[in-house]
Amino acid sequence: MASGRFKKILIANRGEIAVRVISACKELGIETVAVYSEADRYSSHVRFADQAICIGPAKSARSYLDIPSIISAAEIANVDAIHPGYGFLSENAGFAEVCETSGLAFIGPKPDVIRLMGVKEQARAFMRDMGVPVLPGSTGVLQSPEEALEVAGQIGYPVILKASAGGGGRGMRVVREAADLAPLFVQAQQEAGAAFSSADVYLEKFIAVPRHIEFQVLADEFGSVEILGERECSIQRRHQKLVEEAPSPAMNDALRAEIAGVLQKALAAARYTNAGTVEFLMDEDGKLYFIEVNARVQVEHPVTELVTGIDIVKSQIRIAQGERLRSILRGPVTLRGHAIECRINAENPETFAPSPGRITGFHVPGSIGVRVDTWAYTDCVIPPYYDSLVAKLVVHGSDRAEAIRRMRRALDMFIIEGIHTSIPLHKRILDHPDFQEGRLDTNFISRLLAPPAKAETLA
Amino acid sequence: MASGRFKKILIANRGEIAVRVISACKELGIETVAVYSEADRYSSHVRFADQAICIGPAKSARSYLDIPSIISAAEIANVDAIHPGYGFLSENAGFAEVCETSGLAFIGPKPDVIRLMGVKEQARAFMRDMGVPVLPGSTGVLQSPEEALEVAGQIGYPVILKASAGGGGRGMRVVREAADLAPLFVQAQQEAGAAFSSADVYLEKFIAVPRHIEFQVLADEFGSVEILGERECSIQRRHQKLVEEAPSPAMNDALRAEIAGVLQKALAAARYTNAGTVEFLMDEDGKLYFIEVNARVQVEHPVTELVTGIDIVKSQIRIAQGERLRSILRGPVTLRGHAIECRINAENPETFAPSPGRITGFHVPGSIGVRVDTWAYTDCVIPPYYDSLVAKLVVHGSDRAEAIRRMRRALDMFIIEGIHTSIPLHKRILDHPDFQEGRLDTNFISRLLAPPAKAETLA
Amino acid sequence: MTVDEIRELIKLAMETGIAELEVQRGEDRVRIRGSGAVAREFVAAPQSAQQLFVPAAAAGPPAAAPAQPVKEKTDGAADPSLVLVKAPIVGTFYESPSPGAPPFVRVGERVQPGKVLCIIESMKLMNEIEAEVAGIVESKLVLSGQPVEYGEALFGIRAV
Amino acid sequence: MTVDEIRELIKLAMETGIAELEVQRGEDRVRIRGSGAVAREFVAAPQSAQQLFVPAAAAGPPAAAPAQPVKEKTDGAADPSLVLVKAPIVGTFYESPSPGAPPFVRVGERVQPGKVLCIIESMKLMNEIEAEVAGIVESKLVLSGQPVEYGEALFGIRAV
Repeated sequence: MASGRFKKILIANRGEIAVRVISACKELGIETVAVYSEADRYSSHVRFADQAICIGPAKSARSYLDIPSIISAAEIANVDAIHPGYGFLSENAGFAEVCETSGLAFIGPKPDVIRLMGVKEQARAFMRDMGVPVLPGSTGVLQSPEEALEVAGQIGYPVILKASAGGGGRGMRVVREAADLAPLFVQAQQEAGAAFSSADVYLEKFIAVPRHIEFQVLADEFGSVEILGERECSIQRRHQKLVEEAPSPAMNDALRAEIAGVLQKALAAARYTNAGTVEFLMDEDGKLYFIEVNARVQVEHPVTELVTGIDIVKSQIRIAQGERLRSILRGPVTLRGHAIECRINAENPETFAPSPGRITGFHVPGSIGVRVDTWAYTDCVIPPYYDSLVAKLVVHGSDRAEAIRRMRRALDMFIIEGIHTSIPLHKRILDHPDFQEGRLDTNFISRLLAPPAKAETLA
Repeated sequence: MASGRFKKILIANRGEIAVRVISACKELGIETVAVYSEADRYSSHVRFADQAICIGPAKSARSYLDIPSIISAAEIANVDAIHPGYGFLSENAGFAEVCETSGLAFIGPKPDVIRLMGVKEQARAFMRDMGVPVLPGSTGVLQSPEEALEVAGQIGYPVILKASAGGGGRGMRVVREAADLAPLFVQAQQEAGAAFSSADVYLEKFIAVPRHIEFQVLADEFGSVEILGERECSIQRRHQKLVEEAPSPAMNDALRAEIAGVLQKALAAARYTNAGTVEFLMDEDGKLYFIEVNARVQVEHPVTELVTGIDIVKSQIRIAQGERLRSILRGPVTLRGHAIECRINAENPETFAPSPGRITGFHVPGSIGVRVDTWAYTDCVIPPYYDSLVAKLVVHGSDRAEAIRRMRRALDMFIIEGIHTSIPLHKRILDHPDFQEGRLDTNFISRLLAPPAKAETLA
Repeated sequence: MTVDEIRELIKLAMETGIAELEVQRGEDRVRIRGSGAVAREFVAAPQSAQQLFVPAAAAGPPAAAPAQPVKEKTDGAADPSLVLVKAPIVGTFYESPSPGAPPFVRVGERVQPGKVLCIIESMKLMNEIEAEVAGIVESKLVLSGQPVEYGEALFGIRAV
Repeated sequence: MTVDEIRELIKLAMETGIAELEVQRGEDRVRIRGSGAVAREFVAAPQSAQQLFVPAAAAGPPAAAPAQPVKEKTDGAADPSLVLVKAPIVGTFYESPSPGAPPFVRVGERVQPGKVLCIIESMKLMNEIEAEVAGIVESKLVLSGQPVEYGEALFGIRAV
């Protein structure tokens, strides 16, 4: 079923990514069907789709995560394919399977590949076997605190415990010495169980000052795999990315080519198809270690689009239609200039408390080198039920210095009134000398937000 | 005075180009001063500039065209330079001179060059002497209908009469046979006299089905001239451009290189500096003929920025600061992909009547490959005193076909409520097979708007 | 959808005083809002969401928009005795157990709680929708075989 | 600009009942609007235009904006006997013919039409600004040596 031109696609998502997919479909001449919860009745994706179907109440579990409702909507709208966006059902192998058995193309990797990549320590083992550098760690799920102690002893502290099915920081614990391992192991298991309905955890070497670097992948259904360069996403708060850029200031052509070569081989062997991202940590010496594969399009895909000129979402759809990567890309992947993305969230820039509510004034920056991906508009209401992403502000410049200055002026010219947003925080990040000089690591935000050395105790 | 880093620039303009210049200044770390008429108190350029000074009432003659007010504002704000934008005083050699004598850098060519290019038949003679192809025509101003008859007889009909100081179609007349020449000559003189306070007219060969093709120029103050490729601007209504693109579908590498070479030599000889555009007509056989030089930044400069990656407005400022083109461009000019611009005007898409008023809903399209240059926002008021340009919608795609599809979806996703706009007309243009196949000429819009062959007479 | 059908829907919305009623049939859609002013939107498919950015009560004068919401004043008084049966799932609405069979209920019929009113087919499963109140079926709002979205009103039942 | 000066400007705007009054002094700016509600804006230079998109009467709650318009109710009654003398050109305001010389007029002084009130220097030219009505100078709104923009209020004259 995953071949032949699509006439109509259902987008099983909301917010900016739903608008992004609708944009891609419009450019391909494909009709679109939006699904929405009752809270999203006035969202842009409902307006811009050719057809829109309400699939449930505000709560995600009964709407955007409800597989029968979405499949039903696809059936009554008579679509050929479903694009899952990111989050929600995008990495749910079961959903991909139901699509297949319902005669619908799932725009993403095959269910077995999603499943392999979803179980992190399996993915890690696979990648290690294929010659991709991985962090020293346990060879599989840890059965007991005792086993964890033994493995940690071999690797050396600090180590980090991670949920096999995890993501977003839940089920993670850094262990700095052997005495802490057993209680933290139990905590990690409990948190993993609660968050992912699997208490499996594994363990690997902990890098204290890592960069987060990831490679964008496109793969067709005929075994061709292309690497579209890397992104640096080290600016994170509690594992939530705030700023991403491409290329990474820490990367060089030789290392990029080396990793691309290894990944092409490994992903071809995994029969990986469609888009995906391979995440790495870079240690203080500039060495890369595989962490995981995100088997879907990613929030930060625009920075790669800007430097490569390749439309990743349109590529996803065309791959799922059975087109060859060769005819989609029409030439070697080349990088031009530098791109930066800021995730503008509806949250207090100091306390990080979510700030849902009505946007009373909304004016996006424009002019040269500025791209905005958003579902918001003047008078829209940011509902409290979903993530806080209001807009992705992305800039492209001839080099990193120009991109930084461009982002800074775009932040100055981005007006959002009525709610709190992260714009003031983004200005602080952009103005920081470490950021400007490319000295990035995943602790950057903690340092930025750290209170002055001697915090006074309130009486 | 035209060297040394600028600390503060006054923008002697309004609307989207004022916002564009402010954006460039912000990226260069230069402070900005907006000037505004009483009608533009709530315009974006007033908001985004570091400082704003009201210089007069709504009428342009007493505000944006009032040299003493602007120079006074520059003096009280203590700026180093003035950017004139396009229109208004941008090609006023006298204004450029007053700037110089007031110790202010004028961001544009030198007064004598503006003056040379402003007198069209002088510019034409200069260019012909420098080897640039020009249309056969009179060698200077025509003194009488008799002289016009003689020249037209040598060239062959049809011919076109043009005002020496003209532009925008005023003072122009097409003459199809000798019998019509004398009365049309008088008409053209009268119209030229009324519009430009100079009744001088000249004559040249008339191309019935021309393309309008123009070359973007940057030149520094050390004799370096670079040609940033061409734009095709054949989609015009009454000499007002509606859609522009780069590169031209009618251009090839050999012709582009040939014209660039000739222009580099000619403009260096003219001691041309800063940005400018050299306009040509292309006849049915693909031959180019020089028409005129626009000695300023042009409305449609973004399409060139998108395909070359060069920031033309920042380049203007840096050239005026005395920087060398070599250090601004840092490498050869290369073209990537295809760009299209639609000028979104506040006008009825059928009658073309201006449609000033309050914009009650404003939502710009975003996502991949879309750039919007605008001063408008939700609840702003389009004043009736100035041109009707509300926004420039510009797209970039990997090729012309992708750019067309991208523009089409961006037009679909551009929401402007409360006033009439040209968006429906732009959709018709984009959907036309001739446009899609690149069969463009300056009569395209007349054909598109022509009533059905047999128009019925109303009773 | 005919004008009469729309008129009936408006009447229903006014009677019940609900905040909003949206009915989609194939490519047609009607949305009625009842907070102070009832706004009616009826636009063909490609423009189906055309007015969504504009709060109905404050809809601007969209220059060349193909359809403009019609506003009608109402007191918006609630009618607690009229109960709307809404679709609890997305799917296809069937008024009878099998093609050609008589419908589960007809307008004017008296129903008791638990009485099957219709079937919604979702993912090949037939889901029976039952009445939750005793009353008289006053309106049937969807044609058999038509798709329904979540929360779409199916029947109006006058509780007795 | 001090709070007292702003208070005086608000009083002036309220007395005259004009729709809007904007005064810029160096990098400070005050805008007062008098249609129903008088809104006061007072923001430092880099944010000087921060609130311009927001109609003053409907200003939202800008999350982290450094300054927020203060709204005060007024009846906005017109005062036809108070005449504002406004700058007809952009330039630098001088209250006296030369440095150290006494000012052309003082607050409280009675003036006749044609009386020179001040000079505005524009492009090295000294432009004398004359009174157009007979009356008493009630307020002088700009400090000598300060730049003024077009339409900026210079004096309030109570016509007699």
